[in-house]
Amino acid sequence: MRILERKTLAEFLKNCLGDSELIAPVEIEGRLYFQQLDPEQQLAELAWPAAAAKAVSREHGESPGATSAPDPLTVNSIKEFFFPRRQELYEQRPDGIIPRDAADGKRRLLLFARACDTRGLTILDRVFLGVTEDESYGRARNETTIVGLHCLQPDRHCFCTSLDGGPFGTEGMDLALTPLEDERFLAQGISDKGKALLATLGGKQAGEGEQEEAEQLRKAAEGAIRRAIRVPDQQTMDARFDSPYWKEVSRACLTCGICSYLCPTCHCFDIVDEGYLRLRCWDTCSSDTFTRMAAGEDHRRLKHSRYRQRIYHKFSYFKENFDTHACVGCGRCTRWCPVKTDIVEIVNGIGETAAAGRPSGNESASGRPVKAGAKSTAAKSTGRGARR
Amino acid sequence: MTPVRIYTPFAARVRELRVETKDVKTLRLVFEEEKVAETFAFEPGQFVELSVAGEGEATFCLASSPQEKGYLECSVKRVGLVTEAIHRLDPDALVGLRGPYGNSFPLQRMEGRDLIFVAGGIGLAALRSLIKVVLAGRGKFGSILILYGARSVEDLVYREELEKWRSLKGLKTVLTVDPGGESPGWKGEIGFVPAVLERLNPGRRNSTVITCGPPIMIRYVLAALDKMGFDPQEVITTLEMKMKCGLGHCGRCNVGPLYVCKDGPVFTYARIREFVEQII
Amino acid sequence: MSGSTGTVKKTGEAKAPVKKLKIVGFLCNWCSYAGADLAGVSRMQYPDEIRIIRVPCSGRINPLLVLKCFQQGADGVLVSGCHPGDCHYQEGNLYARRRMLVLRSMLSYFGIDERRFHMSWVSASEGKKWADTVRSLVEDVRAAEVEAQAGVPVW
Amino acid sequence: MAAAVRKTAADLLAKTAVDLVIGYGRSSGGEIVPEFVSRPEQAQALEWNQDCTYNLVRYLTDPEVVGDAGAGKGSGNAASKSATASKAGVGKVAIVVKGCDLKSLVVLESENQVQRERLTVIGMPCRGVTDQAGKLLAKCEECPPDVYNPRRELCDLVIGEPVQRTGDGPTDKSAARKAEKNDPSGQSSPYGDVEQIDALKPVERRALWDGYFARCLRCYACRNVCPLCYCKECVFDQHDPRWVSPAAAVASNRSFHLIRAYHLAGRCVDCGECERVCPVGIPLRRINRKAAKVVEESFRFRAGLDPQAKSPLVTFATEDPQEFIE
Repeated sequence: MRILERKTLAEFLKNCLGDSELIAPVEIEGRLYFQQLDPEQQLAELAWPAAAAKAVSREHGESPGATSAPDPLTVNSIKEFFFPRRQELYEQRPDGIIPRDAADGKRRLLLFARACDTRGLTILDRVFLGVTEDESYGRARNETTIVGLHCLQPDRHCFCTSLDGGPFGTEGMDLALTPLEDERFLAQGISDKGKALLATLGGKQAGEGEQEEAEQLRKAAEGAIRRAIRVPDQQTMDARFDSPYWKEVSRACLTCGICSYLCPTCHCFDIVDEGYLRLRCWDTCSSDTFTRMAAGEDHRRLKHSRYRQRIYHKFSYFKENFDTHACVGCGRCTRWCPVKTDIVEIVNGIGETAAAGRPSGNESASGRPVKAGAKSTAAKSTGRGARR
Repeated sequence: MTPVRIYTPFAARVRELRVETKDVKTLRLVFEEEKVAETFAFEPGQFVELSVAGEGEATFCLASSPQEKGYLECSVKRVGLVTEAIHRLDPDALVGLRGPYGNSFPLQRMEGRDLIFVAGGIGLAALRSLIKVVLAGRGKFGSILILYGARSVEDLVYREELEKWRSLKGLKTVLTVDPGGESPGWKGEIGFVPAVLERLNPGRRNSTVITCGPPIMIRYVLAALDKMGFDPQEVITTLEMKMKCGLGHCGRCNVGPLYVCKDGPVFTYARIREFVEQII
Repeated sequence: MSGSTGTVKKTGEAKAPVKKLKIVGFLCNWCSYAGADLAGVSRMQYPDEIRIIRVPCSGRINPLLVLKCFQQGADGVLVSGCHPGDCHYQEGNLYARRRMLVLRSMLSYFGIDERRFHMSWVSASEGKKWADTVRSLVEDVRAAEVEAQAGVPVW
Repeated sequence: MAAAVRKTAADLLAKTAVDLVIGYGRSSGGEIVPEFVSRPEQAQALEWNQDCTYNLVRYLTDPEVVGDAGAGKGSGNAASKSATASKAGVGKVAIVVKGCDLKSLVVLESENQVQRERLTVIGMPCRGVTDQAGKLLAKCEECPPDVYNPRRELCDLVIGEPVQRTGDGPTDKSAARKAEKNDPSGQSSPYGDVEQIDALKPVERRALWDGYFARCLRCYACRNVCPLCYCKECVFDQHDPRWVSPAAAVASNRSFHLIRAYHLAGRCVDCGECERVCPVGIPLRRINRKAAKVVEESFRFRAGLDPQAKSPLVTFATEDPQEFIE
């Protein structure tokens, strides 16, 4: 572990970047997005990364997310740089088939990914690098170096700690940075690639004090997470499959694709034609055309069956097939849901026997409004801005 | 650089477009590259993704026998965009073909057993490959019953072959059409496949049932077999579902922990029993 | 169709290779198509950079058809129908008028040069008007091409 | 107010005047969510406050929520597809609406998409709703009194007294009255945001919108949240022909947004839900409002005022402008 100061961080990043492309969070109209940067943005970013600045400028002691700053989490997850929204596969002309390249072969540096997002990649790995390897995904994985940034500002939708993750997780990162006081970062090599990179850096070795500081920050960040998902065991999941519960909880669902498209682990896609070009693009199981066959057969015609599919795929089928839930607790699906469909509440409510009404979630055993709700009501009375 | 290999199809040429019924055609396809033709191997029950330039890709089971070398056959019912395009193809047109995907019928386990094939409509296409292999190794299997039904006499596919099979010894072929679908001189049965199956009441001892057809037929056939006391382990079906990738990635054909494309399409009734409601 | 050279000569300018435009014209069967036919029969000269699609009525034109043309690489689109009052179906062209007005505004709003999208009334007897319409359309599209940002496709 | 909503809902359900009340509730995460109440005792879950942004009218055309209660008289397609859902047996529905939501209901009614007689419309005088930071939404800042106090003649019930908002002057009222008469003349332009963009050069407009469209994920939240996007088979879901590629890219996204706006031209009531839900911050109201501006200026029509009115793009006037036609 090493300590990087403002200057050494900038130099280090320049070193890492070399002739790679740079992907980093960018703020646009008050929201953060992961984007591939153009050369001009790159220079600015490398001099003193905006996201790093955001991470270190927080005021300790203030309740997380309680500023007017944009959500600390990017709107999009990093999955699109490995599993693009639109990917050209090949051209099929009436007189022949013209293959496309799987990747452009460029090295890429992905800066300041959160632990939830990088853990999401390890979940996608199980699908795309499993029995049949998706070469383009594999290439993108190999060609990308991921520098993670630990999260000091989980917000009210985060629940990563209840899914084997945490704001200070390192799964899926090559290198992890912890923002300390005074514009310093604790850098930790995670993968072999990351360790090798770190070795190229002079910087000073981290002392005990700094490690202790990081440890305190970790505790504070984890403590700031207010929500916890409690996934019922397979038996309960199986037993509740046909419950009227699913109609109840999916009633407000608009069957749009926000939850799937922003999710770091959702990976359903479609294969479509644009003229003679065949390509693959994101798709969502909530769409009413997802499973509809040409002759009209559709085994998930009603929206509750599609919503249930999303939940079961994440919390039952994926677990059965890959021994992990396909959810990292980033909270994007709830945060951006047009009608605030609450995945924690819904999953926690699966096992409840109460037949009707909204599930109470795990925060309280006795109906609602419950803890988080009560908290936000309290926050409201002192000023609505504080809710954020 | 590596091409996106897993999705890039092999080029194949249409050698024959046989009209089976008013909305079913059987394509005979030959790979353009000899190397591909030599290495492409499949088992009865597997499927391919067939694509037409500018129209799209769709899933079809291989209806020819792996023992017939040099070509592949798929039977295509005209129902949507891609199947329409296939029906419009010129003889000698170029199509894309990738695969084979999915599992296959457990041929070894069927050896020594009496086989009951129950098919409806275009569903016979999914069993044709297996039937051909079984007939080629006739000695290894017990008695064979083929029960095949369609909406009407005109909707029966593979009529020449059915005639041929009918003339074979130790093989019983029963054809049926839905009530109202018979034509003058129809000598077969009249009635829905599950009902005819119950009437025939084939022995369940040492029998394996292989069934494919429209979802509604499969559902009632499975129910009938349940009633007749067949062992769900010895009831095998092959499922159709919306598929895109064929690799267990795209999520469309996911039902329960299963992906029909990679864990299927061939399943024993025992395996899918708990999901039947969701599938068919 | 009687084609000319496809280039519009501008006096005094050095001759540069001019891109051949691809313009799609949707012409109603009863007036505009007949008008274009008349122009051809009368051997009127006009640019050959328009490809004509005959439709039953300008009221048949779904804005999606226009977008599809642009998506597929058309440099310009023309919708042409009967003069108000002359519609074979009484009022199809009057519906079209409203629709194309809104469509044109939206195209323009999204930064698609509105000179790329024209609408005209051409009757069966107006062979000359047809030729003039195509000429001015081609000129307009060419002017839009000049102002367009290099490397940015029409759609 | 919340208490009044609960009581009203409980009464309606107890009297079996309605089978379902669509209102606002709260999730265990503390968020305001749509709430569907079908028993009097559940009415306690209803909420009313400044976080109640959703336009619940959206649910009136969802057969899986309202059964066939929403299905319009003439809408054969809606009825056929809702066959399964209508088994739920929902008959009469009460719905909590703000004045701005009410306008979209007016359009649905004019397009025969709801059976008005099976609806109980509960109007809410509204002080404006806020975003997550507690800031009044832009649409609320522009909202005239005859909208934030829902028009009584269009509601079955109105909860509480009309609200007064600071800054309301007598001129606002007369302006609103004029608007109601479909006479936009004599007003300072209500479309300043659109005019800003109109004033740009084509290449600038192109760059502006393409910047936004590059981010569009084609999640279709804007379409799905729209109370007026009720088509059973949306043109963007059609496979044959495939008008617009579903793959997110600037060109196909531009087609999507153009057609979406076009299909809403003369129908959109500017409830702003599309813009609110867009995860990537596309200013969708500025697109819809452009179409509204064109319709208003060219055809003298504003959507959402008259349940008997015909949508301007399914009709015409002989004197319609045609300066753009050669």
